[in-house]
Amino acid sequence: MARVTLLYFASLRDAAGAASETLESAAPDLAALYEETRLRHGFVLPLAHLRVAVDGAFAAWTDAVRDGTEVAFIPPVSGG
Amino acid sequence: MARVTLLYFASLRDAAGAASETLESAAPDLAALYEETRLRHGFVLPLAHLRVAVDGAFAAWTDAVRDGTEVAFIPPVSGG
Amino acid sequence: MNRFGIAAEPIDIAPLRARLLHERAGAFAAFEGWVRNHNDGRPVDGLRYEAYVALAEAEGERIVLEALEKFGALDACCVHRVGDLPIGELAVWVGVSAAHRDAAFDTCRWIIDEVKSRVPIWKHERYTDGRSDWLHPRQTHPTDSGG
Amino acid sequence: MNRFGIAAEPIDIAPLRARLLHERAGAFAAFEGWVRNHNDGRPVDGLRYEAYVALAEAEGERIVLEALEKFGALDACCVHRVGDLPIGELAVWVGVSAAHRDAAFDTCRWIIDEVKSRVPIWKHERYTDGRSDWLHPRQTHPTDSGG
Repeated sequence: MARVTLLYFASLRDAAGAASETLESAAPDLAALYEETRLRHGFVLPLAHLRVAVDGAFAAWTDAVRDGTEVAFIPPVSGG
Repeated sequence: MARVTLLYFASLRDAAGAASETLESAAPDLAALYEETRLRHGFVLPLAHLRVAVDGAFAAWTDAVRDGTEVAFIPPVSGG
Repeated sequence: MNRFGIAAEPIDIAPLRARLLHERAGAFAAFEGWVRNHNDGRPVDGLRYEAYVALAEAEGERIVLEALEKFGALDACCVHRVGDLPIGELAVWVGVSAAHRDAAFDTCRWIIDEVKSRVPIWKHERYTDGRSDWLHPRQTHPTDSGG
Repeated sequence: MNRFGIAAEPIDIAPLRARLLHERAGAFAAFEGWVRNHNDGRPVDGLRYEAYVALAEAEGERIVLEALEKFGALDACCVHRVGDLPIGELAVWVGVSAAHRDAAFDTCRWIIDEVKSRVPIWKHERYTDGRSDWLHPRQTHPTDSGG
Protein backbone atom coordinates (compact mmCIF):
# COMPACT_ATOMS: atom_id res chain seq x y z
CA MET A 1 0.00 0.00 0.00
CA ALA A 2 1.19 3.51 -0.83
CA ARG A 3 -0.04 6.66 0.84
CA VAL A 4 -0.56 9.34 -1.83
CA THR A 5 -2.11 12.78 -2.14
CA LEU A 6 -4.23 13.22 -5.26
CA LEU A 7 -4.70 16.69 -6.83
CA TYR A 8 -7.82 17.46 -8.87
CA PHE A 9 -8.25 20.34 -11.29
CA ALA A 10 -11.05 21.85 -13.36
CA SER A 11 -13.87 19.38 -14.12
CA LEU A 12 -12.17 16.62 -12.13
CA ARG A 13 -12.21 18.82 -9.03
CA ASP A 14 -15.88 19.60 -9.56
CA ALA A 15 -16.66 15.87 -9.94
CA ALA A 16 -14.56 14.86 -6.92
CA GLY A 17 -15.96 17.70 -4.83
CA ALA A 18 -12.44 18.38 -3.53
CA ALA A 19 -9.18 19.91 -4.74
CA SER A 20 -7.17 17.12 -3.15
CA GLU A 21 -7.44 14.02 -1.01
CA THR A 22 -4.95 11.76 0.72
CA LEU A 23 -5.48 8.01 0.64
CA GLU A 24 -3.87 4.59 0.66
CA SER A 25 -3.83 2.68 -2.61
CA ALA A 26 -2.69 -0.75 -3.72
CA ALA A 27 -2.70 0.27 -7.39
CA PRO A 28 0.46 -1.04 -9.07
CA ASP A 29 0.91 1.94 -11.36
CA LEU A 30 -0.48 5.43 -12.01
CA ALA A 31 -2.86 4.14 -14.70
CA ALA A 32 -4.48 1.74 -12.21
CA LEU A 33 -4.56 4.54 -9.62
CA TYR A 34 -6.50 6.74 -12.07
CA GLU A 35 -8.92 3.92 -12.95
CA GLU A 36 -9.81 3.25 -9.32
CA THR A 37 -10.19 6.99 -8.69
CA ARG A 38 -12.31 7.43 -11.81
CA LEU A 39 -14.72 4.69 -10.72
CA ARG A 40 -14.94 6.05 -7.18
CA HIS A 41 -15.76 9.66 -8.31
CA GLY A 42 -17.54 8.90 -11.56
CA PHE A 43 -15.07 10.86 -13.70
CA VAL A 44 -16.15 10.85 -17.35
CA LEU A 45 -12.75 11.60 -18.84
CA PRO A 46 -10.98 8.43 -20.03
CA LEU A 47 -7.33 7.99 -19.14
CA ALA A 48 -6.28 8.45 -22.76
CA HIS A 49 -7.39 12.09 -22.57
CA LEU A 50 -5.29 12.88 -19.50
CA ARG A 51 -1.68 13.33 -18.51
CA VAL A 52 -0.31 12.55 -15.09
CA ALA A 53 2.26 14.36 -12.92
CA VAL A 54 4.08 13.25 -9.76
CA ASP A 55 5.48 15.81 -7.33
CA GLY A 56 5.13 18.63 -9.85
CA ALA A 57 6.71 16.92 -12.88
CA PHE A 58 5.07 15.05 -15.74
CA ALA A 59 5.24 11.26 -15.28
CA ALA A 60 4.38 8.09 -17.21
CA TRP A 61 1.18 6.13 -16.57
CA THR A 62 3.29 3.00 -16.21
CA ASP A 63 5.29 4.51 -13.32
CA ALA A 64 4.76 2.79 -9.97
CA VAL A 65 2.73 4.53 -7.27
CA ARG A 66 5.34 5.66 -4.77
CA ASP A 67 4.60 6.18 -1.10
CA GLY A 68 4.43 9.78 0.08
CA THR A 69 4.07 11.34 -3.37
CA GLU A 70 1.64 13.92 -4.72
CA VAL A 71 -0.13 12.76 -7.89
CA ALA A 72 -1.98 15.12 -10.23
CA PHE A 73 -4.35 13.98 -12.96
CA ILE A 74 -4.16 16.58 -15.73
CA PRO A 75 -7.33 16.93 -17.84
CA PRO A 76 -7.00 18.41 -21.36
CA VAL A 77 -5.71 21.95 -20.96
CA SER A 78 -7.37 25.10 -22.29
CA GLY A 79 -5.14 28.06 -21.48
CA GLY A 80 -4.42 30.90 -23.86
CA MET B 1 6.80 71.46 -73.38
CA ALA B 2 5.37 70.64 -69.95
CA ARG B 3 6.15 72.54 -66.79
CA VAL B 4 6.68 70.01 -63.97
CA THR B 5 7.94 69.96 -60.40
CA LEU B 6 10.30 67.07 -59.65
CA LEU B 7 10.59 65.68 -56.10
CA TYR B 8 13.80 63.96 -54.97
CA PHE B 9 14.17 61.69 -51.98
CA ALA B 10 17.01 59.94 -50.14
CA SER B 11 20.10 59.36 -52.32
CA LEU B 12 18.48 61.09 -55.29
CA ARG B 13 18.05 64.24 -53.23
CA ASP B 14 21.66 64.10 -52.10
CA ALA B 15 22.80 63.66 -55.72
CA ALA B 16 20.53 66.43 -57.04
CA GLY B 17 21.46 68.74 -54.18
CA ALA B 18 17.80 69.72 -53.87
CA ALA B 19 14.53 68.27 -52.59
CA SER B 20 12.64 69.57 -55.61
CA GLU B 21 13.01 71.63 -58.74
CA THR B 22 10.59 73.04 -61.28
CA LEU B 23 11.46 72.90 -64.97
CA GLU B 24 10.17 72.66 -68.52
CA SER B 25 10.61 69.34 -70.28
CA ALA B 26 9.89 68.02 -73.77
CA ALA B 27 10.16 64.39 -72.56
CA PRO B 28 7.29 62.37 -74.11
CA ASP B 29 6.79 60.15 -71.07
CA LEU B 30 7.91 59.74 -67.45
CA ALA B 31 10.63 57.27 -68.42
CA ALA B 32 12.22 59.82 -70.75
CA LEU B 33 11.83 62.49 -68.08
CA TYR B 34 13.76 60.31 -65.64
CA GLU B 35 16.48 59.57 -68.16
CA GLU B 36 17.11 63.25 -68.91
CA THR B 37 17.08 64.02 -65.18
CA ARG B 38 19.43 61.13 -64.43
CA LEU B 39 21.97 62.37 -66.98
CA ARG B 40 21.76 65.95 -65.73
CA HIS B 41 22.31 65.03 -62.05
CA GLY B 42 24.45 61.92 -62.51
CA PHE B 43 22.01 59.61 -60.69
CA VAL B 44 23.44 56.09 -60.46
CA LEU B 45 20.12 54.30 -59.96
CA PRO B 46 18.79 52.85 -63.22
CA LEU B 47 15.12 53.38 -64.03
CA ALA B 48 14.37 49.67 -63.52
CA HIS B 49 15.10 50.09 -59.79
CA LEU B 50 12.68 52.99 -59.32
CA ARG B 51 8.98 53.65 -59.24
CA VAL B 52 7.36 56.90 -60.26
CA ALA B 53 4.45 58.87 -58.80
CA VAL B 54 2.47 61.79 -60.17
CA ASP B 55 0.62 64.17 -57.86
CA GLY B 56 0.95 61.79 -54.93
CA ALA B 57 -0.20 58.57 -56.65
CA PHE B 58 1.88 55.81 -58.24
CA ALA B 59 2.00 56.14 -62.04
CA ALA B 60 3.33 54.18 -65.04
CA TRP B 61 6.63 55.06 -66.71
CA THR B 62 4.79 55.13 -70.04
CA ASP B 63 2.40 57.87 -68.85
CA ALA B 64 2.77 61.20 -70.65
CA VAL B 65 4.37 64.13 -68.83
CA ARG B 66 1.44 66.40 -68.03
CA ASP B 67 1.80 70.14 -67.60
CA GLY B 68 1.50 71.44 -64.04
CA THR B 69 2.05 68.08 -62.32
CA GLU B 70 4.37 67.07 -59.49
CA VAL B 71 6.52 64.05 -60.38
CA ALA B 72 8.35 61.98 -57.76
CA PHE B 73 11.05 59.44 -58.59
CA ILE B 74 10.88 56.75 -55.90
CA PRO B 75 14.17 54.97 -55.17
CA PRO B 76 14.03 51.49 -53.60
CA VAL B 77 12.40 51.87 -50.20
CA SER B 78 13.88 50.79 -46.87
CA GLY B 79 11.34 51.50 -44.17
CA GLY B 80 10.59 49.13 -41.32
CA MET C 1 12.75 36.74 -12.74
CA ASN C 2 11.77 33.75 -14.83
CA ARG C 3 10.61 33.89 -18.44
CA PHE C 4 7.19 32.39 -17.70
CA GLY C 5 4.81 33.39 -14.98
CA ILE C 6 1.30 32.77 -13.67
CA ALA C 7 -0.39 36.03 -12.56
CA ALA C 8 -3.33 36.27 -10.17
CA GLU C 9 -3.68 40.02 -10.86
CA PRO C 10 -4.09 42.01 -14.11
CA ILE C 11 -0.96 41.79 -16.26
CA ASP C 12 1.08 45.00 -16.56
CA ILE C 13 2.58 44.81 -20.05
CA ALA C 14 5.01 47.74 -19.98
CA PRO C 15 7.65 46.20 -17.65
CA LEU C 16 7.46 42.86 -19.49
CA ARG C 17 8.13 44.59 -22.82
CA ALA C 18 10.89 46.71 -21.26
CA ARG C 19 12.76 43.56 -20.14
CA LEU C 20 13.07 42.51 -23.78
CA LEU C 21 14.61 45.74 -25.14
CA HIS C 22 18.09 45.05 -26.41
CA GLU C 23 20.54 47.02 -28.58
CA ARG C 24 20.98 44.02 -30.85
CA ALA C 25 17.23 43.61 -31.33
CA GLY C 26 15.72 44.97 -34.54
CA ALA C 27 12.42 43.16 -34.19
CA PHE C 28 9.86 42.58 -31.46
CA ALA C 29 6.69 40.51 -31.77
CA ALA C 30 3.95 40.23 -29.17
CA PHE C 31 0.79 38.19 -28.81
CA GLU C 32 -2.09 38.89 -26.46
CA GLY C 33 -5.02 36.61 -25.77
CA TRP C 34 -8.13 38.56 -24.74
CA VAL C 35 -11.39 37.28 -23.26
CA ARG C 36 -13.89 37.28 -26.13
CA ASN C 37 -17.63 37.82 -25.83
CA HIS C 38 -18.33 34.55 -27.66
CA ASN C 39 -16.90 31.06 -28.17
CA ASP C 40 -18.05 28.48 -30.67
CA GLY C 41 -21.14 30.59 -31.36
CA ARG C 42 -22.17 30.86 -27.68
CA PRO C 43 -22.27 34.32 -26.05
CA VAL C 44 -19.81 34.43 -23.14
CA ASP C 45 -20.19 36.55 -19.99
CA GLY C 46 -16.68 36.09 -18.64
CA LEU C 47 -14.41 33.31 -17.57
CA ARG C 48 -12.12 31.88 -14.96
CA TYR C 49 -8.69 30.40 -15.49
CA GLU C 50 -7.25 27.90 -13.08
CA ALA C 51 -3.70 26.52 -13.13
CA TYR C 52 -1.65 23.81 -11.51
CA VAL C 53 0.78 26.59 -10.71
CA ALA C 54 4.00 24.70 -9.91
CA LEU C 55 3.80 22.50 -12.99
CA ALA C 56 2.49 25.33 -15.21
CA GLU C 57 5.45 27.52 -14.33
CA ALA C 58 7.96 24.72 -14.90
CA GLU C 59 6.40 23.71 -18.22
CA GLY C 60 6.00 27.32 -19.37
CA GLU C 61 9.65 28.03 -18.61
CA ARG C 62 10.66 24.96 -20.62
CA ILE C 63 8.57 26.15 -23.57
CA VAL C 64 10.18 29.60 -23.64
CA LEU C 65 13.71 28.18 -23.40
CA GLU C 66 12.96 25.57 -26.09
CA ALA C 67 11.63 28.35 -28.34
CA LEU C 68 14.73 30.52 -27.88
CA GLU C 69 16.93 27.53 -28.70
CA LYS C 70 14.82 26.54 -31.70
CA PHE C 71 14.48 29.93 -33.45
CA GLY C 72 17.50 31.89 -32.16
CA ALA C 73 15.59 34.90 -30.84
CA LEU C 74 17.36 37.12 -28.30
CA ASP C 75 14.83 36.94 -25.47
CA ALA C 76 11.19 36.12 -24.77
CA CYS C 77 8.73 36.01 -21.94
CA CYS C 78 5.17 34.94 -21.28
CA VAL C 79 2.65 35.59 -18.50
CA HIS C 80 -0.73 33.87 -18.13
CA ARG C 81 -3.56 35.09 -15.91
CA VAL C 82 -5.58 32.98 -13.52
CA GLY C 83 -8.76 33.92 -11.65
CA ASP C 84 -11.98 35.58 -12.82
CA LEU C 85 -11.66 37.61 -16.03
CA PRO C 86 -14.30 39.89 -17.58
CA ILE C 87 -14.78 40.29 -21.35
CA GLY C 88 -11.88 42.19 -22.89
CA GLU C 89 -9.40 41.30 -20.14
CA LEU C 90 -5.87 40.25 -21.03
CA ALA C 91 -5.53 36.49 -20.44
CA VAL C 92 -2.05 35.81 -21.78
CA TRP C 93 0.87 37.90 -23.06
CA VAL C 94 3.86 36.70 -25.08
CA GLY C 95 6.73 38.99 -26.15
CA VAL C 96 9.84 38.17 -28.17
CA SER C 97 12.83 40.27 -29.23
CA ALA C 98 15.16 39.16 -32.03
CA ALA C 99 17.65 40.55 -34.51
CA HIS C 100 15.18 39.98 -37.38
CA ARG C 101 11.43 39.66 -37.71
CA ASP C 102 11.33 36.03 -38.91
CA ALA C 103 12.68 34.82 -35.57
CA ALA C 104 10.49 37.21 -33.60
CA PHE C 105 7.25 36.09 -35.29
CA ASP C 106 8.08 32.37 -35.38
CA THR C 107 9.12 32.29 -31.72
CA CYS C 108 6.05 34.21 -30.59
CA ARG C 109 3.68 31.97 -32.52
CA TRP C 110 5.38 28.78 -31.34
CA ILE C 111 5.29 29.84 -27.68
CA ILE C 112 1.57 30.61 -27.65
CA ASP C 113 0.77 27.37 -29.52
CA GLU C 114 2.80 25.30 -27.06
CA VAL C 115 1.40 27.13 -24.02
CA LYS C 116 -2.12 26.38 -25.21
CA SER C 117 -1.39 22.71 -25.77
CA ARG C 118 1.03 21.85 -22.92
CA VAL C 119 0.66 24.13 -19.92
CA PRO C 120 -1.76 22.92 -17.19
CA ILE C 121 -4.20 25.83 -17.26
CA TRP C 122 -7.95 25.40 -17.64
CA LYS C 123 -10.65 27.75 -18.81
CA HIS C 124 -14.10 27.85 -17.23
CA GLU C 125 -16.56 29.79 -19.38
CA ARG C 126 -19.76 31.40 -18.12
CA TYR C 127 -22.39 31.78 -20.82
CA THR C 128 -25.06 34.46 -20.98
CA ASP C 129 -27.74 31.74 -20.68
CA GLY C 130 -26.53 31.05 -17.13
CA ARG C 131 -24.72 27.83 -17.88
CA SER C 132 -20.98 27.35 -17.52
CA ASP C 133 -18.41 24.79 -18.60
CA TRP C 134 -14.83 23.70 -18.17
CA LEU C 135 -13.13 23.57 -21.55
CA HIS C 136 -11.29 20.30 -22.05
CA PRO C 137 -10.53 20.18 -25.76
CA ARG C 138 -9.30 16.75 -26.80
CA GLN C 139 -6.65 18.48 -28.87
CA THR C 140 -5.95 22.16 -29.33
CA HIS C 141 -6.42 23.47 -32.84
CA PRO C 142 -5.40 27.00 -33.83
CA THR C 143 -8.99 28.10 -34.34
CA ASP C 144 -10.95 26.28 -31.67
CA SER C 145 -10.14 28.20 -28.55
CA GLY C 146 -9.74 31.72 -27.26
CA GLY C 147 -7.43 33.27 -29.76
CA MET D 1 -7.98 58.76 -37.46
CA ASN D 2 -6.59 56.68 -40.30
CA ARG D 3 -5.12 53.21 -39.91
CA PHE D 4 -1.65 54.20 -41.11
CA GLY D 5 0.37 57.19 -40.01
CA ILE D 6 3.79 58.79 -40.34
CA ALA D 7 5.04 60.15 -37.01
CA ALA D 8 7.73 62.82 -36.58
CA GLU D 9 7.79 62.29 -32.80
CA PRO D 10 8.31 59.14 -30.66
CA ILE D 11 5.42 56.70 -31.07
CA ASP D 12 3.11 56.30 -28.06
CA ILE D 13 1.97 52.68 -28.24
CA ALA D 14 -0.74 52.60 -25.56
CA PRO D 15 -3.41 54.64 -27.41
CA LEU D 16 -2.75 52.73 -30.65
CA ARG D 17 -3.27 49.41 -28.88
CA ALA D 18 -6.34 50.75 -27.07
CA ARG D 19 -8.00 51.59 -30.41
CA LEU D 20 -7.87 47.92 -31.34
CA LEU D 21 -9.58 46.53 -28.23
CA HIS D 22 -12.86 44.91 -29.17
CA GLU D 23 -15.26 42.58 -27.37
CA ARG D 24 -15.23 40.18 -30.31
CA ALA D 25 -11.42 40.05 -30.34
CA GLY D 26 -9.76 37.02 -28.75
CA ALA D 27 -6.34 37.63 -30.24
CA PHE D 28 -3.99 40.56 -30.69
CA ALA D 29 -0.62 40.51 -32.45
CA ALA D 30 1.87 43.34 -32.59
CA PHE D 31 5.16 43.93 -34.32
CA GLU D 32 7.74 46.56 -33.46
CA GLY D 33 10.81 47.47 -35.49
CA TRP D 34 13.60 48.85 -33.32
CA VAL D 35 16.82 50.58 -34.34
CA ARG D 36 19.56 47.96 -34.01
CA ASN D 37 23.20 48.63 -33.18
CA HIS D 38 24.35 46.78 -36.29
CA ASN D 39 23.30 46.02 -39.87
CA ASP D 40 24.91 43.55 -42.24
CA GLY D 41 27.83 43.23 -39.85
CA ARG D 42 28.49 47.00 -39.61
CA PRO D 43 28.13 48.74 -36.22
CA VAL D 44 25.42 51.40 -36.44
CA ASP D 45 25.32 54.64 -34.42
CA GLY D 46 21.78 55.66 -35.24
CA LEU D 47 19.67 56.42 -38.25
CA ARG D 48 17.29 58.75 -39.97
CA TYR D 49 14.08 57.86 -41.74
CA GLU D 50 12.66 60.05 -44.45
CA ALA D 51 9.28 59.62 -46.15
CA TYR D 52 7.35 60.94 -49.09
CA VAL D 53 4.61 61.59 -46.58
CA ALA D 54 1.52 62.03 -48.78
CA LEU D 55 2.20 58.90 -50.82
CA ALA D 56 3.44 56.92 -47.80
CA GLU D 57 0.20 57.59 -45.92
CA ALA D 58 -1.96 56.69 -48.92
CA GLU D 59 -0.01 53.50 -49.66
CA GLY D 60 0.16 52.51 -45.97
CA GLU D 61 -3.59 52.95 -45.64
CA ARG D 62 -4.13 50.75 -48.71
CA ILE D 63 -1.89 48.06 -47.22
CA VAL D 64 -3.80 47.93 -43.93
CA LEU D 65 -7.19 47.82 -45.68
CA GLU D 66 -5.98 45.12 -48.10
CA ALA D 67 -4.70 43.09 -45.13
CA LEU D 68 -8.02 43.32 -43.27
CA GLU D 69 -9.85 42.20 -46.41
CA LYS D 70 -7.40 39.37 -47.10
CA PHE D 71 -7.22 37.78 -43.62
CA GLY D 72 -10.49 38.85 -42.00
CA ALA D 73 -9.01 40.42 -38.87
CA LEU D 74 -11.21 42.86 -36.91
CA ASP D 75 -8.93 45.90 -36.98
CA ALA D 76 -5.33 46.92 -37.49
CA CYS D 77 -3.13 49.96 -37.48
CA CYS D 78 0.44 50.92 -38.26
CA VAL D 79 2.62 53.93 -37.49
CA HIS D 80 6.10 54.59 -38.90
CA ARG D 81 8.59 57.10 -37.51
CA VAL D 82 10.56 59.61 -39.53
CA GLY D 83 13.47 61.80 -38.39
CA ASP D 84 16.61 60.99 -36.40
CA LEU D 85 16.39 57.84 -34.27
CA PRO D 86 18.94 56.60 -31.72
CA ILE D 87 19.73 52.90 -31.13
CA GLY D 88 16.82 51.16 -29.43
CA GLU D 89 14.19 53.64 -30.66
CA LEU D 90 10.87 52.38 -31.98
CA ALA D 91 10.84 52.82 -35.78
CA VAL D 92 7.57 51.13 -36.71
CA TRP D 93 4.60 49.65 -34.86
CA VAL D 94 1.92 47.31 -36.24
CA GLY D 95 -1.03 46.05 -34.19
CA VAL D 96 -3.87 43.72 -35.19
CA SER D 97 -6.92 42.45 -33.34
CA ALA D 98 -8.86 39.40 -34.55
CA ALA D 99 -11.25 36.75 -33.31
CA HIS D 100 -8.49 34.10 -33.53
CA ARG D 101 -4.72 34.11 -33.52
CA ASP D 102 -4.16 32.82 -37.06
CA ALA D 103 -5.69 35.98 -38.53
CA ALA D 104 -3.91 38.22 -36.00
CA PHE D 105 -0.44 36.80 -36.76
CA ASP D 106 -0.91 36.53 -40.54
CA THR D 107 -2.27 40.07 -40.85
CA CYS D 108 0.48 41.55 -38.69
CA ARG D 109 3.23 39.77 -40.65
CA TRP D 110 1.74 40.70 -44.01
CA ILE D 111 1.40 44.37 -43.09
CA ILE D 112 5.01 44.78 -41.98
CA ASP D 113 6.26 42.90 -45.06
CA GLU D 114 4.22 45.10 -47.40
CA VAL D 115 5.15 48.30 -45.57
CA LYS D 116 8.82 47.43 -45.96
CA SER D 117 8.49 46.70 -49.65
CA ARG D 118 5.92 49.27 -50.83
CA VAL D 119 5.79 52.38 -48.65
CA PRO D 120 8.05 55.28 -49.74
CA ILE D 121 10.20 55.53 -46.62
CA TRP D 122 13.99 55.48 -46.71
CA LYS D 123 16.57 54.66 -44.07
CA HIS D 124 19.82 56.56 -43.73
CA GLU D 125 22.28 54.72 -41.49
CA ARG D 126 25.18 56.33 -39.65
CA TYR D 127 28.00 53.88 -38.93
CA THR D 128 30.42 54.05 -36.03
CA ASP D 129 33.32 54.52 -38.49
CA GLY D 130 31.86 57.92 -39.43
CA ARG D 131 30.40 56.91 -42.78
CA SER D 132 26.72 56.88 -43.61
CA ASP D 133 24.51 55.49 -46.35
CA TRP D 134 21.02 55.56 -47.76
CA LEU D 135 19.65 52.03 -47.91
CA HIS D 136 18.19 51.25 -51.31
CA PRO D 137 17.78 47.48 -51.33
CA ARG D 138 16.98 46.20 -54.82
CA GLN D 139 14.40 43.94 -53.24
CA THR D 140 13.40 43.51 -49.62
CA HIS D 141 14.08 40.10 -48.15
CA PRO D 142 12.81 39.12 -44.71
CA THR D 143 16.32 38.98 -43.22
CA ASP D 144 18.19 41.76 -44.97
CA SER D 145 16.93 44.87 -43.28
CA GLY D 146 16.11 46.32 -39.90
CA GLY D 147 13.88 43.67 -38.44
